[in-house]
Amino acid sequence: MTPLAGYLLVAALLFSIGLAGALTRRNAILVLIGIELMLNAANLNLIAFWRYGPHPEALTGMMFAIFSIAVAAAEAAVGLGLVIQIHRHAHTTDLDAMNRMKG
Amino acid sequence: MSDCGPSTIVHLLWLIPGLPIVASGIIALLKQPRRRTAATMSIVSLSISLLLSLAAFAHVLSAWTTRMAVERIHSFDVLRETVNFTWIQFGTSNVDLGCVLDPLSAIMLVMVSFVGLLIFIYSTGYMKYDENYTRFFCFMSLFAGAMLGVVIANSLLLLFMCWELVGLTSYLLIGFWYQKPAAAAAAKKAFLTTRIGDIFFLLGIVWLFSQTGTLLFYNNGAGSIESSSLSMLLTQPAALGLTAAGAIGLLIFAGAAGKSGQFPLHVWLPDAMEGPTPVSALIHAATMVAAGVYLIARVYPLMAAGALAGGTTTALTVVTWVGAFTAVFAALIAVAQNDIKRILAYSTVSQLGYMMAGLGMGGIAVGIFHLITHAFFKALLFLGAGSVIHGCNEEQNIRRMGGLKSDMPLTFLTYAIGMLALCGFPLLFSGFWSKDGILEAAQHWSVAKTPLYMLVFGAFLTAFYMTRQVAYVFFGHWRGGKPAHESPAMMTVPLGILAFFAMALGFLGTPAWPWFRAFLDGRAANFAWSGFMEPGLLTLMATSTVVVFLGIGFSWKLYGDRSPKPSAPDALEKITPMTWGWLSNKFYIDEFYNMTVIAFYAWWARVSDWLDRRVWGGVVAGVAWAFALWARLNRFLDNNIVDGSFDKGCDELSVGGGLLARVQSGRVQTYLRILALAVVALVAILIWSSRT
Amino acid sequence: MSVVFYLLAALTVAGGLAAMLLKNTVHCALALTVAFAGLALLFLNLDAQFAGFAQILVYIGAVAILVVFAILLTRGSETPKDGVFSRTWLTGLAIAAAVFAVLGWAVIGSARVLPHETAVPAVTVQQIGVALVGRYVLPLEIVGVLLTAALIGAVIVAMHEKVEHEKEEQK
Amino acid sequence: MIENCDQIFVLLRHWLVSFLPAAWQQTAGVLLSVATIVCLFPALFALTTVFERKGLARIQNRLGPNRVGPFGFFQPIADAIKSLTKEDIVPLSADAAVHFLAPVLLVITVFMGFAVLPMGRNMVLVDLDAGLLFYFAMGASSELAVFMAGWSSRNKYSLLGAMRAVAQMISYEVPLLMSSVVVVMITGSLSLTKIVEAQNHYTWGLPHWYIFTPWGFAGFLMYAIATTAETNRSPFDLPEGESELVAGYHTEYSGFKFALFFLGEYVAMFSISGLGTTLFLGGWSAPFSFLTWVPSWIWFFSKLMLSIFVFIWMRGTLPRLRQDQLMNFAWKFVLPMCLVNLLVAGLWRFMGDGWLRWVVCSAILLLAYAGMGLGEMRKQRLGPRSYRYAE
Repeated sequence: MTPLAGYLLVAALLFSIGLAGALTRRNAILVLIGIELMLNAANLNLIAFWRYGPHPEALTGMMFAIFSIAVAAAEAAVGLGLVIQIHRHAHTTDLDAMNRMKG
Repeated sequence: MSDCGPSTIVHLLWLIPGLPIVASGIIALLKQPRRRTAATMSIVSLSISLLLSLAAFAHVLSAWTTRMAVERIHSFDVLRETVNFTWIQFGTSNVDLGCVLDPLSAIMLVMVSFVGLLIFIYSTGYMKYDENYTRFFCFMSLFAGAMLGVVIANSLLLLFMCWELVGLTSYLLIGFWYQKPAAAAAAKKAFLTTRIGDIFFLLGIVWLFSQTGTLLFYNNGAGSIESSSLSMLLTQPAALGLTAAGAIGLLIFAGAAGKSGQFPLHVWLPDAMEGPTPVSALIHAATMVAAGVYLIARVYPLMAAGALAGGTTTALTVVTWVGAFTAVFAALIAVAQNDIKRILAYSTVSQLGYMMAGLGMGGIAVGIFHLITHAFFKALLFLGAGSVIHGCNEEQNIRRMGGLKSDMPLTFLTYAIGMLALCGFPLLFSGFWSKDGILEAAQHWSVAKTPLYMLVFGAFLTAFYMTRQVAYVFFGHWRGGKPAHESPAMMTVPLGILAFFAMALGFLGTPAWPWFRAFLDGRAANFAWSGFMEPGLLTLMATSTVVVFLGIGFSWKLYGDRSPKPSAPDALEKITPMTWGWLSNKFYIDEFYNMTVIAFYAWWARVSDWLDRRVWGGVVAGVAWAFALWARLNRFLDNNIVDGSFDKGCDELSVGGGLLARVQSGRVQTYLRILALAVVALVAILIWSSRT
Repeated sequence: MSVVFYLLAALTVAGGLAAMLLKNTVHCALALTVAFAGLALLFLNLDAQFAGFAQILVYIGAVAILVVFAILLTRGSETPKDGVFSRTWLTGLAIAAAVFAVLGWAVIGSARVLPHETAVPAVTVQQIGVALVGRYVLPLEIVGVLLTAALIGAVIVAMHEKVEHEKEEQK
Repeated sequence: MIENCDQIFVLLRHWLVSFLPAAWQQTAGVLLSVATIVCLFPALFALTTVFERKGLARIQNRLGPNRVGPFGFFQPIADAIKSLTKEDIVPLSADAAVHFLAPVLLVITVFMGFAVLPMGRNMVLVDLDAGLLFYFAMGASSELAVFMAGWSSRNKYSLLGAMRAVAQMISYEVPLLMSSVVVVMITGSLSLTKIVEAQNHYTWGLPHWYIFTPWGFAGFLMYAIATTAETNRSPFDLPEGESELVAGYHTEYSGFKFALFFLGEYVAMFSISGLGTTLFLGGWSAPFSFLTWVPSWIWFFSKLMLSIFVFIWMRGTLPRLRQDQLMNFAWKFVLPMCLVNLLVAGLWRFMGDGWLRWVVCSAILLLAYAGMGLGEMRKQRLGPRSYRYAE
């Protein structure tokens, strides 16, 4: 098994874990955490491909990862802000409880 | 000069028109009540221009004397200096503008700025009680600047720009008292009439540019009216056996005719007298109307190119005939007018005719000399008339004046001088010498002798109507309302100065000492009594003297010192009512135009109006109606067919939406699940397809 | 495939699992930081110094803290009575498993064509900076705008209360 | 000779390592340096505590520790013994694991920072290409430790303290980075050794330290403010404002863990002052060209102690801010100033040499400072505080 395959597998595993969390947890914040995990898995893939790709000096994968980190930060900020707002509004962060599309 | 590069004064030349224009701009920005500032500014700027012009004149003069005395070069071109620059550049060809300084422009500069200055000073007195004082001075300085621009222009295009600017200011100033409908109408008339000429002028310019590729007059041999391009132009034939040069010349002449009121475009000039008197003096006597003459002098090489036997060309012949005819024609009309300014206006027209004829027959020098002298004495006469009007509190009809020689002696004196100069009273007055120059030229003209006789007759008429006017105005006894009074020094002093020049200037151009002509032609001027000894000259002088005396005497016999009732018919009318009718109605030219040109336009306007209302209006209405109908139809369809089906469709949709809504549970995780499943499917498909 | 890699991988996966499985939300958040740290170390192991440190700075220094704050502000730390997992957790798990299966299949399937050990790319931070303000300057600008927008948006969304904890997205 | 005593530690390490088999030498070298750091700074910490207590006492017009040893110089030893022997109490409801991990994590992250600090010529543990980034990464992760401490000990005061601390640290981390980015912009490198090298030149015997440039000076001021807040030192010591919440996030800690926190805070102070020294005060370079013979590490540590003294001095002088004042100060004054400073640094970079850039940059900075300062004053946000002494 080549190192790249190893990294890819780890990434896939992380991704699935994140997805599982996002699918199964009640708490909205934890869903967000799951999504963060998925993002990180993607980053790992990018970096791995950059490292073992044909043109590491082109820095494409690296740049992609850096940008995705920045975007993830923004995403977390807004997402959690929304969660807090929802909590203030509905007094719960339980996703099963939040299924009303209005109000 | 031109070969050793232009000197400083030429580089400063642009200041001469520049200053007054700037002044007018500033005045335009002033508040209305800033009367004193406005006047001072325009006068100061113009006097600076005058100084500069004098400097330029002196420069040319010294150059001339050195050339003549030392190097003995006899050529017109060596005295010319030009400064050119590129204005626009498109592709390879570019339009140049520039200034030229040569004896012609130098003299014109001095004349224009000097007369202009005097008239400015005069108008500070004349316009004292006008509420639009500042506006007046704004326009005046703008005019002065534009006129000077015309003079120094070395490019037909620049000249045309200033030309139009001059036209504009003339329009503005004729209509200065726009409250008076007459003034407004006159302004319109002037503008439109001159515009007719200007269109031809523009055509000429375009043609010239298309032929020669440049609009500069002089450009060290590459100019449009210098030998190279002239010879090129001569090879180009145009219609009616004219060369391109001649044709362009004639087109330009049409413009000149428009500006300086040559028949048949003279009609605007008399009406232009609706403007304030200083305006009439400056624009419609001394400078602007002379611009046409100046223009012809400027492009003289174009007109004279390819001279036939006897040193004349078709173009010049046309100029001559038009000039001569105008001279007599206008003089005739002037005989039967009663408005003091109108008489002067018609006399101006006729004098311009003289100048044109002079140009046509005798060359630049003759025409321009008369132009200069005329500028002075006609300005003098107008200012005198202004002072008279001022004195008789805005009375303009000479039949209601009389006996003013005692009431306003200064005005009388100066006016008399002007009148004598205009009549060409022998020896003492400038008019005599300049007019004799023209007559002499006519005498030696090879084509025909008729112009000579016409001009002599014109001289007789001139003497006649001027005497009539003076007799009416200054002799006899006062027939008006309130008694007249002398004008303030602000007005009389310029009169005096002008009067002096009206006499003195003549001695620059006596046959014995033809300084002026020599200066313009760039020849040496040397004094010799033998100048009079040329064949036929003395007889000619004698004839014209006799003619003048005849005119004066005849007129005096008719009008002298007997002051008829204003209502009573004119003395001449008693003799020949028929002729009088024709003359007093200006040969019905205006009526003629009314019946032909204007009538046609009115008719055409009515026709297009009718088209507009009936035809196009109908069409539009029809289209609108059709659309309205279509709209009704649509509404019907909407209400009954579309809406119906739409409602049914909506029901369907709402049912389907109800079904879909089940999926939209609002559970984020459900969505996420579906998403994930989709991913799985997608990836699976991808791998599956990529196998083998 | 060095030992280091296996250790780090184990750490990361463990962190991730913990983050998804633990009952106490704050513990989850802390486990998440462990996973993040593991990832950062993996990056370093991949010779991606810059990315690794950026990962630590942003995720541990900011996102984790943010999550923790959010948890405290939503009183999410006390465990709800009816379990932390949603009613349909089984399906979710199944789907996640399916996804992993597919991905794993893809990786394994293409394992033999994947490149083997390659030379360590000599990439200095200098080059990264040059690339950032050179070839990638437009994305950089856009990310800047995005972050500003996110900052303002977060502040506005969670107004009325102490808003300091949204502001940390500056980094 | 001079060379030797400058490089003495480096040589020493070489000499010691040379006894080992070649395979282990590098590892051993690293371990050795780590050990040195780990021993050195606690010692420094011990010293500093005495100095601080004495200095504060001097400022507050009292004697301070004077019982243990000569002038109470052995006080820290006594304290150490006490805290080691003291019983380690963990509250029942506390989250034991996290409660234990917090101080450890704090100390680890704090010590990590020293890895990239050049303490003298060739005296840097790992010369990372992205050294500064690494340092800030570590600094950022120390916040987590603080939170863990506060949260795990199930105590209102601790939690509030932790919240305050984290919020404050995060808010001031932004200006901290911004003010350091200026240096990176000018030097064109994230490596701290390179930054020091860039400052290690002299004209007319004066050094090219960044603090002697307009942007450098402004940056240093901002940096100083930010660090004071980062390390929760007075006047930004709200998180452990004993008058408001007993001792902030380590209220529930006792014995050795408490000592660790205490140590952690002080060491963080050292390291961040060290960073400031490196960034703005020319690291280990001598203040005058004729003093270059003095060993570089002496310069580094003397600058370090100098800044520590300033910290102590401020603590003794300035009153504590209010929370809102703190935040407003961070977001409405320090951050904008830092941004302006960024702009100025760019100008400086591209205006080329010559006196002009000095004038322009200083003018811009002064204007910005005056404008913002007065504006804030008028809004009564950071106005000078007035006191009414108790009659």
